[in-house]
Amino acid sequence: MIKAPFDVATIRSQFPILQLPSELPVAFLDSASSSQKPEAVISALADYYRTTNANVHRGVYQLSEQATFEFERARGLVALLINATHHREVIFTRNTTEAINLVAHAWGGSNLRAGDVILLTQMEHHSNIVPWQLIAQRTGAVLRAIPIDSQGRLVLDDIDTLLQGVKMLAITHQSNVLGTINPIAELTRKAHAVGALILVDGAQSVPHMPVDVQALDIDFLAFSGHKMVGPTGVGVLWGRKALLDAMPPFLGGGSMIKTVTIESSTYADVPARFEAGTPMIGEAIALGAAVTYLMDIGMANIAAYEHQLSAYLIERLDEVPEVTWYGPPVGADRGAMAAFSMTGVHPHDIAQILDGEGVAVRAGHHCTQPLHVALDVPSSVRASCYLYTNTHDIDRLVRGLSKVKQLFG
Amino acid sequence: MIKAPFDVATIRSQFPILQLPSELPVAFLDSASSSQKPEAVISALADYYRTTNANVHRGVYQLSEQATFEFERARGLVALLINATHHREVIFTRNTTEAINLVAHAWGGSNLRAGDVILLTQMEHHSNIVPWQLIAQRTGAVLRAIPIDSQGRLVLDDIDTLLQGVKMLAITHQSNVLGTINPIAELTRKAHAVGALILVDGAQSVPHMPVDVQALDIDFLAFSGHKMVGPTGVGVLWGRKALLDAMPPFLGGGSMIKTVTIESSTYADVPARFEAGTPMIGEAIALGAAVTYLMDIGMANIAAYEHQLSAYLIERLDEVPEVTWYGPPVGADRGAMAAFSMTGVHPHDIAQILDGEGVAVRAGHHCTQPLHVALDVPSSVRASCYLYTNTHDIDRLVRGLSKVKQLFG
Amino acid sequence: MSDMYRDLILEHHRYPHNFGTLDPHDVSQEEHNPLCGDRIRLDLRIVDNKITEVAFSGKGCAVSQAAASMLTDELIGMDLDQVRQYGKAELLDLIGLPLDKNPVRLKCALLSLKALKVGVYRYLGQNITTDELD
Amino acid sequence: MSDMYRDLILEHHRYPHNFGTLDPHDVSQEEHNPLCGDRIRLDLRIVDNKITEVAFSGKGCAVSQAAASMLTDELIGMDLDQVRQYGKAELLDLIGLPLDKNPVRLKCALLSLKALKVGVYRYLGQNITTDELD
Ligand SMILES: Cc1ncc(COP(=O)(O)O)c(C=O)c1O
Ligand SMILES: Cc1ncc(COP(=O)(O)O)c(C=O)c1O
Repeated sequence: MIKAPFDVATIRSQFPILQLPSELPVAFLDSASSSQKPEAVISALADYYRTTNANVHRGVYQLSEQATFEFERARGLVALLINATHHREVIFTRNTTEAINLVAHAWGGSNLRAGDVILLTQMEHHSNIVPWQLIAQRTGAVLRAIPIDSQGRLVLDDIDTLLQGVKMLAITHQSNVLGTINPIAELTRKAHAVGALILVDGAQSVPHMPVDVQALDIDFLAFSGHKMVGPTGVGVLWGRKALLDAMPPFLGGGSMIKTVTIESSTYADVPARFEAGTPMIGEAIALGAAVTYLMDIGMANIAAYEHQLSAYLIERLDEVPEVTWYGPPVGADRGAMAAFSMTGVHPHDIAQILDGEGVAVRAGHHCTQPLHVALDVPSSVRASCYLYTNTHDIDRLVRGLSKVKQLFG
Repeated sequence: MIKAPFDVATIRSQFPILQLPSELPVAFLDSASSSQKPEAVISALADYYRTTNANVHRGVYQLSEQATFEFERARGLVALLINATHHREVIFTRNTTEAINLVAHAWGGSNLRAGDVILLTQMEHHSNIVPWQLIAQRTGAVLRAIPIDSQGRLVLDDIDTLLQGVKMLAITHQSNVLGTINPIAELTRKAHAVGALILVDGAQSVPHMPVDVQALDIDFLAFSGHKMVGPTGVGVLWGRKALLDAMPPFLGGGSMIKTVTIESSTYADVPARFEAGTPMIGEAIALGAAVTYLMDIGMANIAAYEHQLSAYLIERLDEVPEVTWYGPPVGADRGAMAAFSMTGVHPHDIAQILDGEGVAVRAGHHCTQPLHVALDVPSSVRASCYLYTNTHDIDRLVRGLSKVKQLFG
Repeated sequence: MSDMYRDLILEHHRYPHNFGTLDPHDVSQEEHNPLCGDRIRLDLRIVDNKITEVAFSGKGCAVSQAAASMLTDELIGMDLDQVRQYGKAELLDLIGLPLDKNPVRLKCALLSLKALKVGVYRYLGQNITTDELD
Repeated sequence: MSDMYRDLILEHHRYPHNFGTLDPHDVSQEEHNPLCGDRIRLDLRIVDNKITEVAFSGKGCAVSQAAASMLTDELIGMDLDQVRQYGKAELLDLIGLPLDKNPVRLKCALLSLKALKVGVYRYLGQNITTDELD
């Protein structure tokens, strides 16, 4: 049994969807795609609309003041979570994807020249590939990727060669398929040594472990609220103030301007410059509640618990001989998820049979087609855990896999 | 007294924020900025997170199926509301602002050439000006604006000259300051006659009146959920299918692709092509609930009721001699809002004193600096109504203005 | 829900009907679902606007392969007008799966139909609208 | 809340202290709030690093104008080191308004402080960080 640094039963009781009366309660193992939400977050969202709702930054009346205060308070909470030096470095976006597009467009559009290199890795999510392709098409920059080895770790032997001509290293902190946690601090040093910036895709790290932008010394960090017990529709771009200050706007519209004539405009300071139009006010406030929820439990405690889950998951999967799982062996650089294949059965069929048993996993390429090319399978099944996952969920997964064997045996 | 085609008291009872126990209940007259939300919408949002939450379009398990079904159902409801020929013409964005940026970037980036003209009006919101400036800078296109007359109507005498060289007419359906409702059908005919497209900023029309994209024969329509009793964080771009089909992507990332290699990608069909990353699932579903709520009451009934409110508002403001209001006289082409100035008192002071009386209005330039230049005032106070506004709210406004006179008299 | 796999689907998955390729053929159309890597190639021989022979090959999940197998049984003797009438509703009836709310699996089930439609429209020199396959 | 307007603010709004311009001056700095069009111009005469004379002009809401009026009273005799110490907290104390949660009105109240700081730093040939004014 796992000895948790916190009480998983209590945590589960705080997530309404895990409490739904049902003959077949869900063993939710798709948190890497989108997490479930605790009542504290759902109530913060609903309460906002019931008691405080008003547009922000513009009204002088009390509801608007209160909404603005809570919205900016959420920004401060996010800054605290990732140890940003200043709350103004936190920009609210829709999700990780938009955050990366913002940097690709606003920073890339004004800094990339023909022949400049953007360095990615073979394990990137499409959201950290396609935005760079789009800006590369416009600027003539080229893309290059750090390869992975058979254990799903980055091959860094040739990193000095790979870094030649690089202006931006855009890399995931934790792979959403392999679970690999990449050595960001080390790569940051190497990138900075050649004058490159580093953008970290924190979609899978910020929800699961302490991430300190100052300790890592990175330049940009992108993540999504919906993967960290927050609502959909809100994500974060964090960037160094000096870099953000120097960037031209991305989207144009209300709130991001100082002055406007029909012909031309001047732009507001950050973060307003990058938050055009009415923001996702309720969602940002609820993300603030999510951050409070996670910090109350403690990111280090969550990471420690998930580390145990990670070991348990691999141990149990190893009992099923037909299963091949991907990524590094259990250890400090592996998160609590596993993508796998099963001899003779297609991932979609596995996922569907598991669904029949109440076990929710994902099947597909998980938005990582280049990685699946490297793994040499068109798709895989992925089971992913979070702070509310318990060993029983994993046991049900393994029992479900027996059912798969039985049907397809 | 106003004879409503529906029961305003009942409608008010459905909005929790209007029911808050308070010594000084709020007379909320800032709906043009962001509307209040009925319980049906708030519950739809909270229930989604309590019972159905999962990422869409990818999972084969039941929660994900259900979430996908409800998300796509919301798209269908939006299509129904604006009479789109096909639900695939509805793209979910964060807000009106992002919707306009999407067109400016994706359509403009591939269709505008140096010297091409984008025609705006002097009454546009910054969100329908700045995106066009940004793409004009990139393409060499130029901006031009249709002027307004002293009653806040467009001056169309020289429209044929103004339309020369125009590739896009981007125009608000209803001014968010003057209340003016522009003759869209007529302008569409003229724009199409010279081969220009028309984008309509429906942020202030779709919430308040029937808007039929086929009857208007327009090309693009943008609007925001939060102004139409829906949540923040979700808006809509509607576009003609053939135009959308021909547009390159805007943001890159998950869900908008068919195939990805490190070097290049192929893109999904619309609407997916324009919905990169995890969408605002809960917010779109709640927008679906908002659309259902509005359609159950009937957009024509709402417009008829607001038309009466509009007349009452102007009639009551006319009783205050120090007040100068802007925009056309009461009539079919004026919505239920009024921006005004008061001799000798600054708009901020007016709004703040009104706030002390529980009356919520906005003071400022309302994201329309070019319009305020035309009006020759740096800022104004705006009172705006919605279906839950009653005459008592307007009476309290007028009583508050007496207080202003008394303090600053 | 794992009842979905009972009987017919698993049977056709294990022992597909009309598996293979036709050479020569009048239609040979391959379709691909990038989400999961499923592939179906459908070959037809057509005489006087009637399908006289049919074969499919491919790999993928049980649903896509079994649906293809069942569809090929239906096709023999069908004329091309009938093919144009034959749609999603008919195929779902045929395979008997409740996939209305499951867009991901629906794509699997319809892959062979897509190969059929695209192939036949191409043979007829006509354009197909994507909506016909939704 | 409309108590906010009682007494001092309305008094200073009606009868501003030190209203006008200085010519010659050692510092003349104009600041502008685009949201509402408020403008404040602040003129200073400085002798031996001490403010000896001050005047403001401008137009805008009662809060911005009254705050400027009150601030000018404070400034006479202040040395430039004291000016650098003088911040948002001091000004809010001075005008006695509860504006912590009201960023829009806060900007109004701080407009004259911004003119003061920007003007004096410029006079000293130093850079100001925007954060100092938040
Ligand atoms: C006419 C008009 N256009 C555009 C907008 C921008 O809407 P949003 O801030 O939701 O993007 C607004 C509202 O602020 C508006 O009134
Ligand atoms: C590593 C990684 N990057 C980016 C994303 C994209 O996140 P979103 O869809 O919230 O933009 C995801 C999740 O889907 C992810 O796992």
